[in-house]
Order: sequence, then structure tokens, then C-alpha cells
Amino acid sequence: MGSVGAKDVPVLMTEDGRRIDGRRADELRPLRIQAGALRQADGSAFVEWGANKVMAAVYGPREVHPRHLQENNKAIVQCKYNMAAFSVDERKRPGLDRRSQEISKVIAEAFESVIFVEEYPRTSIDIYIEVLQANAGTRCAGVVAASVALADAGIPMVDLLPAVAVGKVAGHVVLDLKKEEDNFGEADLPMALVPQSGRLVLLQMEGHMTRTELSKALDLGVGGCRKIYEEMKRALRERYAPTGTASAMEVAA
Amino acid sequence: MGSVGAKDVPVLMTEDGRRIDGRRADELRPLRIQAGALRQADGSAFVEWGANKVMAAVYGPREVHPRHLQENNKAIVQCKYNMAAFSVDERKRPGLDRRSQEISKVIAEAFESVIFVEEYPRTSIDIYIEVLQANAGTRCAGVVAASVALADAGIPMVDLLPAVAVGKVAGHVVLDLKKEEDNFGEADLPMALVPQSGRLVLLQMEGHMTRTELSKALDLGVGGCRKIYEEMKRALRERYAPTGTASAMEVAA
Amino acid sequence: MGSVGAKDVPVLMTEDGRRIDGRRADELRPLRIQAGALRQADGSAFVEWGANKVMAAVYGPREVHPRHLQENNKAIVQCKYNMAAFSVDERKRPGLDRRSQEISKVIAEAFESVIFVEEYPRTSIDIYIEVLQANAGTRCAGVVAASVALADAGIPMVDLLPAVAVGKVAGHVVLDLKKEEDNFGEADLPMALVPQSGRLVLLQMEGHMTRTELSKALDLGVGGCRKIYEEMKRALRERYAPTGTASAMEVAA
Amino acid sequence: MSDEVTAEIVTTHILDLARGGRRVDGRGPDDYRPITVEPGFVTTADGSALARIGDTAVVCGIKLEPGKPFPDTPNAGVLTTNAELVPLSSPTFEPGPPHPRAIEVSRVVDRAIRAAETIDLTKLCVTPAEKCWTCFVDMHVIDHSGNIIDTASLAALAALSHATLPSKRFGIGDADTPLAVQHYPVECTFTRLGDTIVVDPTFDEERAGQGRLTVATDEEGRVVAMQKGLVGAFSPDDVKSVVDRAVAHGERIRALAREG
Amino acid sequence: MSDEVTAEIVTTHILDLARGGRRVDGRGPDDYRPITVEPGFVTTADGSALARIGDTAVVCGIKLEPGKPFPDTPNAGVLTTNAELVPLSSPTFEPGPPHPRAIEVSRVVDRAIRAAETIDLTKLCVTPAEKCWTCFVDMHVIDHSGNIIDTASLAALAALSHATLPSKRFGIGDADTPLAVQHYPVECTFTRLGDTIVVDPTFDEERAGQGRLTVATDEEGRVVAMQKGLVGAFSPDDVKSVVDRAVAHGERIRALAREG
Amino acid sequence: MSDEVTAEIVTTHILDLARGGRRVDGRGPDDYRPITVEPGFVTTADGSALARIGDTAVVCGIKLEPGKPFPDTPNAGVLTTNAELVPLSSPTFEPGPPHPRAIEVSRVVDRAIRAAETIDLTKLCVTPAEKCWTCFVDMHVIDHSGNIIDTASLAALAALSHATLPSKRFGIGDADTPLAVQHYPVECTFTRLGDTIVVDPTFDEERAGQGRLTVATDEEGRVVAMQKGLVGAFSPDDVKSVVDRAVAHGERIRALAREG
Repeated sequence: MGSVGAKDVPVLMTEDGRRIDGRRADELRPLRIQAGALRQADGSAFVEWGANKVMAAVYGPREVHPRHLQENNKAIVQCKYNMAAFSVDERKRPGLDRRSQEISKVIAEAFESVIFVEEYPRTSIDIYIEVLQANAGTRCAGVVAASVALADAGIPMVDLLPAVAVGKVAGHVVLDLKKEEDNFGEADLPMALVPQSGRLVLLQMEGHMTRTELSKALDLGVGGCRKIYEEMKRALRERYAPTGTASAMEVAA
Repeated sequence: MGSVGAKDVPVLMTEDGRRIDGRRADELRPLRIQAGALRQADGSAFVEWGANKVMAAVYGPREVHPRHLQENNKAIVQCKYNMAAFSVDERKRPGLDRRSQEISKVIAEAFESVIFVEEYPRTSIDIYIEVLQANAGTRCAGVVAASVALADAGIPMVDLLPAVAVGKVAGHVVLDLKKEEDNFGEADLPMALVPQSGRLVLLQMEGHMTRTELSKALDLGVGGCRKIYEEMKRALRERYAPTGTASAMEVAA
Repeated sequence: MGSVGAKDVPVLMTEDGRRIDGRRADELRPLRIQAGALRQADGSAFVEWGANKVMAAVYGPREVHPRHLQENNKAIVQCKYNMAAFSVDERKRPGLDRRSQEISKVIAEAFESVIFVEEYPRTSIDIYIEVLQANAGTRCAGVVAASVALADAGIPMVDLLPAVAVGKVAGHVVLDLKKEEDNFGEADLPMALVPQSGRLVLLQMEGHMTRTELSKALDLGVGGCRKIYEEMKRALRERYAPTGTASAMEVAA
Repeated sequence: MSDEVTAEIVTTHILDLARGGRRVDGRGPDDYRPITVEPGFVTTADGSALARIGDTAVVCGIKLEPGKPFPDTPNAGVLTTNAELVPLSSPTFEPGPPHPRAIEVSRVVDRAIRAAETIDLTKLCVTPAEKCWTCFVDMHVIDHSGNIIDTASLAALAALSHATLPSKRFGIGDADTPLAVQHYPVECTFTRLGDTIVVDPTFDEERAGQGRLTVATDEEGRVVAMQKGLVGAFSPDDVKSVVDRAVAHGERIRALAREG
Repeated sequence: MSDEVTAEIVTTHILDLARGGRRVDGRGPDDYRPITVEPGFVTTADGSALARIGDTAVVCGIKLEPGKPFPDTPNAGVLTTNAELVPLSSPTFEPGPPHPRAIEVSRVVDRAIRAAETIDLTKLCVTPAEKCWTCFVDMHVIDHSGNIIDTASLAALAALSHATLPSKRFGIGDADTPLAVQHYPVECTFTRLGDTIVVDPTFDEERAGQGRLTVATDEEGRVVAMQKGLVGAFSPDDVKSVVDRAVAHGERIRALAREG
Repeated sequence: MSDEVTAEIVTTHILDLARGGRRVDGRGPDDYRPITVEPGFVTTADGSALARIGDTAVVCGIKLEPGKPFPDTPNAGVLTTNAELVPLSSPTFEPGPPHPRAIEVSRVVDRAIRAAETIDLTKLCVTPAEKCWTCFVDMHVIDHSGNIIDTASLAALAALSHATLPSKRFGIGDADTPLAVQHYPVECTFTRLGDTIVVDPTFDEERAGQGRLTVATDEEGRVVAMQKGLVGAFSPDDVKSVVDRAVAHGERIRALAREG
């Protein structure tokens, strides 16, 4: 969101509707998903999305630590979203800050909304998301990566969880903000969709939008999620039935 | 206690024996006790005492957390005294500081001295004291509030625990210090009395007093506690047999 | 090791092979070991070595805290090496820093290499080392003290663990560095020896040494350890068969 | 075990009632519990309020102290928001470092205050890049009977609306002036109970619910912050209708915060 | 279990003896265990002492370093007191952050030092509001056989009495001068065993006791600090008589601290 | 239980093979797994690399920021090394404060970088005693299949070798210049399996092993750091032969770090 008193706002939208990196309002950044990127984890995925690099791993269902969190009738879903010290311009001190803890909470709740947790009572399903390089939209990239990692780990879910942030930039509602748009834009609205039901399990927003803009933003985000959903499925298919083609691909509007 | 190198000491005692707020040496500040001030707690009380506002809640007897603190032959009594960030002039950083931890310890020990802990083996009785507005004497206000909260929770005790600080100000032994008296006075002596036995279960002191002054201070404090005791009983009676009269009242010497 | 940009390097080795305190290259500092220095511990020892003063205590085999660290087929060995705030020139903030945690880890692993841990399944053997006054070589002094404390506690071990640091100072390989030698020298190599097998269970090194120097350093250290071993046995004999002679003694090359 | 069984019975009852548009305490799906605001509750603070929504109570205190601007906003003061979910307020809270629950509350309240530009932070700059006011918004939850976010947010807004810059105390000016509040964001929280979405959930309704959704709107009817929490899902249409309801409630609650 | 049974047997035995005015180690109710003080025990400190009362041992080290005065006392140095109850000293102490037990010890010692005006803090001011000496009093409990407070307090007083301002090291003056100690507070701790109140309780007596009471007095016989701790109670008359006994013991112990 | 049994079977198998000089993955005792280095992996860092040894992967990012020299080294910049063993990388790591395992890795890597004088810290001084560059070396272990130390150390060396001083960003100079690396320490880690000492142990070999020994050597064949870890022992002759092997491996690995 626009920093108070900040200067040097770049041109975020040209007169012919091009964004700072040349994209149209409804265009995603290039997205590349690799399922099964790690050896130790039960499931994993690596996502490169624009200039984001995000790794996710899943462990479980496994014993609950600490024990007193165990639930008798379902698995608990724990998430730890973490940013590497070098993932942002100004070095981030290692350790969980308040932002990371909030994001971890809403992501865990989003996944608990789609995982069949009652099938694994007294266990924990642990999701770890490491942001190695950040350029706006890391929590959505993390959800996409974690979702593929959960599928890679064979955890039964209602559906995969595509996610994307919509925003408002120079008065326009646009899809998939990059860093400059996030810093100098007027609103940021990350969401995660259950494609099967059309419902949102993650939704946050900061900035200001009229009701009309918000309505438009929701529709734009749902559309974006559906494109990302196709890429997620493609990554999983490649993992289990590799075709010899490159796994990198670009998603255009 | 008198801060080293501090200046601008106000007149703390006039020639005709009046204190900075007009009280006599043996006079208490106005005291208002409301039993049952909270909905969630098993027992609670709100105390306004001079310019102090202190809330206390009691939970228990309940399961012990963490488990390894559990005792087989009695309940443990845990206390957490905490000051809100905005309760003092200079904002206090949230979290337990050393002062709060010491006060929590002596208060827990004071209450364990009067609660029939052997009746509830393997449980915990948890006392929480939140200081919302502070003006000297908050630990005594906390003991008074917690004691009423324990009674409100139905925890069996030998007796209620009235508490008050005595001090030395401009050479005089006085009852119930307010902030300026605490800051610029020569001694502070908080105590909590078991009225039934006439014994003290909380007693601390800092400053300097001769043996004669100390003796006088103890007697003055015991007298103050007995007045406060009446107010505590009145608050509990009102809670359980409301008469329609206001619960606020002022205690004079 | 030589601090970057530091000045005022003292003369560390004279032309006739004398060190800053007059010792020869293969000479130890005075060493005094007192077994059984504490009352509460199951075993203890106090070591004065040059200007180091180090106390060690052993508790166990006892119940494991926290419980989940317990192992079914052996005792765990835990070590906490700690420096008192006043043990060094510039006051050290209380609490475990990273250096202390690393040292604690390698010492615990060294002792687990010689204790018959399989004889005490599901227990913990806890070693505490407190550095009260530091002058280079505290981890070795700590190992010597802890080893005597373990013997004092009656814990069965393959052998005692003498330890000493070798270093490189003004181009010479020397035994048992003192503070100035450690600060301005070129290498520091602490080690702990199992005399019975001639093997090293603790070995660290920082600085730079040629392979020839390193080889010489290892031999010098092993020789030093064998001298220290004699003092350790003497301290234990005195503890259990006091002869009336003073327990202080000086070890010369 | 007993607790779990009780909770399950209560949940079933709540969901049964909700099918008929009813609630345990007799409210309709779009009714708030009684709301009260007591500004100036804490005199040691530079601004304060005790807000109650039903049995949920939050005390907010504002402290204004001299500080240093952040390097990237040299012309602005600093706003710091913190919520304490002290164990006094609920049997479900334990002592210890801030739980993610408490962090979420403070961040959601912070987000609305910040996005709505509630206070003009540039007015809190004293000397660019050197000295500014730091505005601490500390929220102390003292009784938790559900819907902490709205109660804390209301307490914060009321406390800010009645706060004073203690310029004299810190030698920064000759007179103490009111803290200038320029926008009034109000947070409204909803929970899904089956097909019904109810406003202002109680503790039991939050536990029974299938997702929580908070929408903050300002006095111009704009959305300034949202937060979906807990397990559950909302359709885009759910969200749109919740926004409309939040705007309507916001107007009434906003007046309470401003007037006290 | 075995531990609990042993403790109960020991407690019963202690209380039985106390009825006849006797103690397990043969002392009378008003006898201290042997006391020794070794000043200068740690040469890396600016002042230090090893104090022993019976089998309880505490090393105290003083460090004096340049610092900044607190804003509200611009003409005074800073005093910081800390007690470490390291797990080396007792099977009942565990590693981890400071336990309330340790905090109580350091605060009770600090209170006596501060209230007695043991050191004249204004003499530790170098440049008002800018530079002062910070005096760190670090107490390291190394053997805990009961009555830590008195032993730690004695170690601290002896260390302070023999401390030197390291002015040269920090370029603050030409010569190192002794830290000026102007008062000598001594803490004496008592425990109630039934109707008997004994001084200098051992570890087992503290556990058997019904309340602990510490009284600090200065060389003029004034009370400067008190602390009642643990479970139990004292009547005002108990307190008065304990104070008289503390004054008497204080005189003897004070001499040990000053001379070493 | 099941885990313990599996571990014991694997350990027995590894030790059996080792008696014949063989390893589970077919390597000889002195063979490394495949090594790859990808410099510039993270563009938000001032230098970075992804290093892989077999299935073990570490990302290292270098950040260079203005700071203040330490008082005792006024003419030098500051080097800070940190390793994060995040729970993503292994089922045996748990969230929480840095485990001694992680601290050991970062300290062993730090020791080699520092002792080898990898970077000339005096060149990172901007204004003596006032301003310098702080060089943060952050290592993020993302997949732990054994031998973290060598992988992390390699990632760090490669990241440093390809790092740039961001002088323009911080207004410290007109142009960004490469960070000057003057020495290239390489760490090689060995584990004893009975009488055989193997290089580059896998996770299972580390667990089966009787002691771990790391030797860091520079491009002149000098030893700059060593660390014996885990339970087990090495004779002085073992150490000497391991050093020779480390020098030989170091040469090849050094080239990978420099060229990427």
C-alpha cells in the first residue's frame, strides 16, 4: 500500500492500459511450478512466479509436536511461512515476525478448510513455506506451492488451492501485483479459491476500494485462480507422468 | 522511594498534618470494589482505589498447565500480575518484566497460605491480575481484587486477604501511599493480612525506617487492612444479595 | 586468533624461546584440581589453571527433562557450558550465547564418547560447567573439571578426559595458550584425549597451520594431555584417600 | 472430553437454530449485541476507551511519545498497534508470548486504521528524518465472549478519536492539541452458520461457525480492509453481500466511537 | 515419589526438633552456620567476593562500565543487580530463562543495596544526562544448601566494598579509585518452624518452614528492606522480634563483609 | 520404535559394507556425491548461490549493509554468519529457536571464512570507528540428506565469490564493485565407519558413524579450521590422513565455488 510520505511514485499504468512490466490488467506474471522439488519432505514443490522463488514442503500425517495440541477426532494442520533473510531488499532478521505468524495462521486455516482432516485423527500435517526471493504475492505463491506439495505427499483434499492477489493500481483493478504495484498501489487483495466449489478459503484485503471495485476484484481474482489451477494440475501430471517436455511454462492472459 | 538525583520534591505533608491530597496520616484513599466484574472467569473483581484501576480473574481449580508442575497432594496456586502498557505515565513495554514476576510470586505465595489447597490435588488455581491504571499500591489493590475474585469463584479459603501499603513520607508514617508519596517518600511497606489470625502473608519493604517507625507502620497497616476487609465483605454481599444501592463507596478514616 | 585491524601486538616469543609469561613452548600453566568442590552436586570439581577458574558439577543418572529427549536404550548426556558475566574483561550478558552453545554441544559429544551410556537407559547425565574467571582455554579446563566431576559422581567411563589447547604463536607451535597468545596468535587447537586408546574425542581448530605444524601440534597436545591426566588422577586419589598434603600443585614441563 | 462433548452439543444446537434464521440469544442474523463505549476510561493514557459488545470487553489506551521516523518515511510519525489477549479474559488463553490469535487481532485492527488513513501520520512528524511522534495503540482484551476484532477495533477508534498530543509534557509545543483523526474505519465481523451468515458472532458461534469474515469500511462506504479467518469458505457473492451489511452497521457503530 | 516421601520424613523430623528449640545440625534457633568471605576471588572483575554460609556459596563480581544515565536521574549512575541460580548449584534448578526464584533473590538484594544508599550513585555520574558509570552486580550461586538471599547479599556487599573504578581503562580519569561505599546493609533471613522462628535456614528447613522472612538493616540499625516469601504467615509481633534479631546479626556479618 | 528399528538395520548394513570399503550408494570411501553450484540464484541478495552435494541443498545469500565497526576493530568491517536449518529440509528439524546443530554449522563455516581471511575486512571499513560494511552470510538449508557443513560452506564461498558491494544503493560510492575475495577455504567432512573413514557422509552414514571430522583448507594447502563432532573418536594419525584427503578434495571443490 502507498507508504505515507513516500516519493518518486513510478508510472504504474500507461494510457494504453499497460502496467509497469508491460502486462495488461488481467495478465499473470510468468509462473513455473515444479512438483517434488525436495528429497527429504513427504511432498514438496518449488514455485517461480515473476521474481518470486518459493519452496514448500509437507510432512505428515505424523505425530503431533507438542503433544498437547493433538486432537482426538482430526488431524491438525500447522503451517510455517518464513522469509529467508536475503529474500528481500533490506535484510530481514531471521525468525518469525508478526507478519509471518499471521500469514501462517490464515494459510493453515485455508488448508484445513480443504483437507480431509477427520481421516487422520491424532496426527499433524505440517506445511512449511520458505520464501527465497520475494517480489509481492509471496503468500499466494506459498499457497500454490504448498497445495502442490500436499498433493505430492498424497494428502487427500477436496481440491487444489490456486491463489493470487488482485490489487488496485492508479485507479485500475489489476491481477497479480508485482513489487512496485504493491508498494505504490491503492489496494492489495490476496485470495485462494476452491475451484470445485467456487468458494474462497483465504481472503485478505488492505487499501481502499469502492464496492464496485471490490466486486470486480473478486471476479478478476477468481478468473486468475482458474488459470493457475491449470498450471498446478499440469505440474502434478508432469511429476507423475513426465513427458520429456520442459516443466517451465508461461501463463498468458 | 526517593529517586537519586531527582528534583522538585513536592510538599508531602503540611504543618497541620495534611497529605498532598488532603488526607490524614491514617486515611485510606476512596475504594470501590465490584465482585463478579467479568463474564468468562470463574470468579472476578474490579477494584478502583484512588487512581488505581485493577481487574482480577480466577480460573480453577482446573487442569495444570504445564503438566509437570502438577502436585499429587495439593492444588498449585499460580498468579500472573501484569500491567497494561498504558497504565503508567511512560508506556510500559508489554510482557512480564522482573518486577511483575516478583510480585506475582509473592502474591501466589500469600494466597497459597490461605487457600485450602489440599482439597484440590492435581489441579491449578490461576489468579490473573491486570493493572489498567496505576497510581501506587497496585500490588495491594491486586491482592484485594484477587481475594474477592477467589471468593466469587467459590474457592475455600481461611479468610479474605485485605492488603494495603504503609509508608514514610516527610518523616511521618502514613497509610496507603499515592504516587507522589511513593516517588518522593522515604519508605514503602506493602502488606496483606489474614484478619482471622492477625498474621501477615505478604510483607515487603523498601526504604528506611527505625525500629520504632516500623512498629508503628505495622500497626497502622493492620488497622487499614481491617477497614478494607469490611469493604471486601460488603462487595461480596452485594454481589450475592444485591440491594439496589450503588456499589461505589468511600472509605474514610 | 589475530583480530583484524588490531594493533599493539605484544612480543609473544623471545629469541631464546620464552613465551610472554616465561614458559617454554611445551610447558603448561600451573594447574590445580579439586575434586568434590560442591555439596549439592552428585559429583563436582574446581579447576584453577593459569588464570582460569572453572567449576563443574554433574547430576545423574536422573530423570530426563524435557521428557521427549529420553532414549530407550541409553542415557543421554547433556552439557551446559556457561560463562559468568564477570569472568571476562568486558562484562558478558548473562544467558547462553552461540559460542557457549557450540562448546556445550562438542563437550557433550566428547563425554558421550567415553561414558557407558547404555548402562543407564532412559536417564540423563547432566554436566554443568561454570567459568568464573577466564583466560583462554576455558573449554579445556571445563572438560578437565567435568571429567573429574563425572568420576566423583561415580559415572562409569572408559577413561578420564584430559584436555588442552595447542596453538601457533609468532610462528611457533606451543602448548596451552594464555589470553594474549590466544588473542594475537595464529592458531588455536583445543583437544581432549582418551589416554587409554590414544584417540581424540574433542578436536577443534581455527587459524592457519601447515600440515607439518598441525602434525606437530597434535603430538604436542597429546603429550600435554598425558601430563594433565596424571594431575586428574592425583586429584581423585586425594579426594578419596586424603594424605594431608596440599591439593594445589604446579605442573612443569 | 466432557468439554469436547459440550462443545459439540452447543455447536449442533447453534447450527439447528441457524437453519431457521435464529440464534441462541434471540438475535436475528443481522443483529449486533448491545454496544457501549466509554471514552477516557484510563487517565494515565493520552487517549482511551472501554468498548463492550455484549459480554466482550476491550480497553484501549493510546500513548504518544517522541520517537524517530522510519528511514523510508522521514516525514511521517509512527503507528504501532498491539493487542494483548491476556489469560484473565478467557479460559482458552494461556500466559506466554503473543499467540498468533493475538497477532491476527492486532494486525487486522492495524490494517484498517492504516489503510483508512485514520490519523494523518505526516502531522505526527516533528523534524523530518529526526523526530516524530510514535502513536502506540494498545488493546487489552479483558473479557472474551466472542468477536474480539470488532470490539478491539471499536475501542481503538474511540480511543484515537478522544486522544490528545501531550506536547507540553515532552517540550514539543506550548499546548496540548487533540490528535487529528481524519477517517473512521469500522470493522464488522461475520460467521457462516450453514447457509446463514450472522454478524457479531458469540464465542460459541465462532467455534460452531464455518469461517469468519471481517470487513472494515470507512465513512464513505469504501472497503479498507478484509480478513477471512478460521476454517471455512465464502463465495464471492457471500463476500459482496457481507460488504453491504458491513457498510450499514459501520454507520451506526462509527457514531458510537466518535461520540462515546 | 521416593523424593516426596523423603522430604516429608525430613520435614517431620525438623518440626519435631524445633518444638524443643533444636535443629538437625545442632544449632540453636538464633545461630548462623559458619560464615566466610573471600574478597577478590575473581580478578577479571572490578570487585568480587566468594561468600559462604555453611555449604551455600555465592560468587559476586562487580563490573563498572561507561553508560548513559536514565532520563529521570541525569545526575546519577546506574546500578544493575542480577542473580543467576545456575543448575550447577542445585538439583532443583533447571536451565532456561531466569526463574522467579532467581528474580526474587536479585530484587531483594538490589532493594537493600539501593534503599541503604550503599553506593552514592551521584558519584558515578561523569557528565550529567550523558555519561555515567553503570555498576553491574552479578551474583552467581554455585552451591545451594539454603538461605541464598543472605549469602548473595553478603557476597555483593563484600564485592562492592572491595571494588575499584577502572577509570584508566576507559579513559575517564588518570587513576583508578576505590568505589565509595557509604552504607553497609546486611540481610538476615528467618524461617518459621511451628512456633519457633530460626535464623539462616538450611535447604531442608526452608522446605519444612511455614514462611520465610528477610530483614535488611544498615549500620545504624535502621530497617532498609524486608521480604516475606514462601507459604506461611508472620504476626506483627513476630516481625518486630525478627527485626531485633536481624539488627544484632547484622553487626557481626557487616564486619565480615567490610574486612573480608 | 519402528523408526529406531529401521535406523538400526540401516546402520548395521552401512557398517557391514564399510568393512569391505563399500557404501550404500556405490561410492568408494573417498568419493563425493555429485556437486553442483548455481551462483546468482537469488537476485534480491548482493551475492548468492545454490549449492548441492548429492541430495543436500543449501541456498546462501549475501547482504551488504552499512553498519558500525566493533570498538576493538575500528578499521574493519563486520562479518556475520548464520545458518538456518529450517524444518522444511528434514523431518528431524523442528520449528523454534536455533538448535545447537544449526549454531554449530554456522560457527564452523564462519570459522573457516574468518581464519582463511576470505574477505579482507579492512576493505569493508568506510570511516574508521564510525561506518563500515556489514557482510551478512545467511545460509538456508533446504534439503538435508547429510553433510550440511560442506554444502553450506560451499554455498557461502560461491556466494561471496560472486558478491557485489551495493555502494550506489547506500550512497557510499559511485559504482558497485565486486566484493574482493582473497582466499578460498573449502571444508571437507569425514565420518568414521568402523576402521574406514569416508568422505561426504550421507544422512544415514552420519547416524551410523562413530564421529564426524571436518577440515577446512585454503588454496595454499594450509589448514584453517577443524571440527570434530558427534559421538566417536579419531587418533592423531586419523586426523593427519584426513587432512591430506581434505587438501586434495579442496582443490577440486574450490574451482567449483569460484567458477560456479
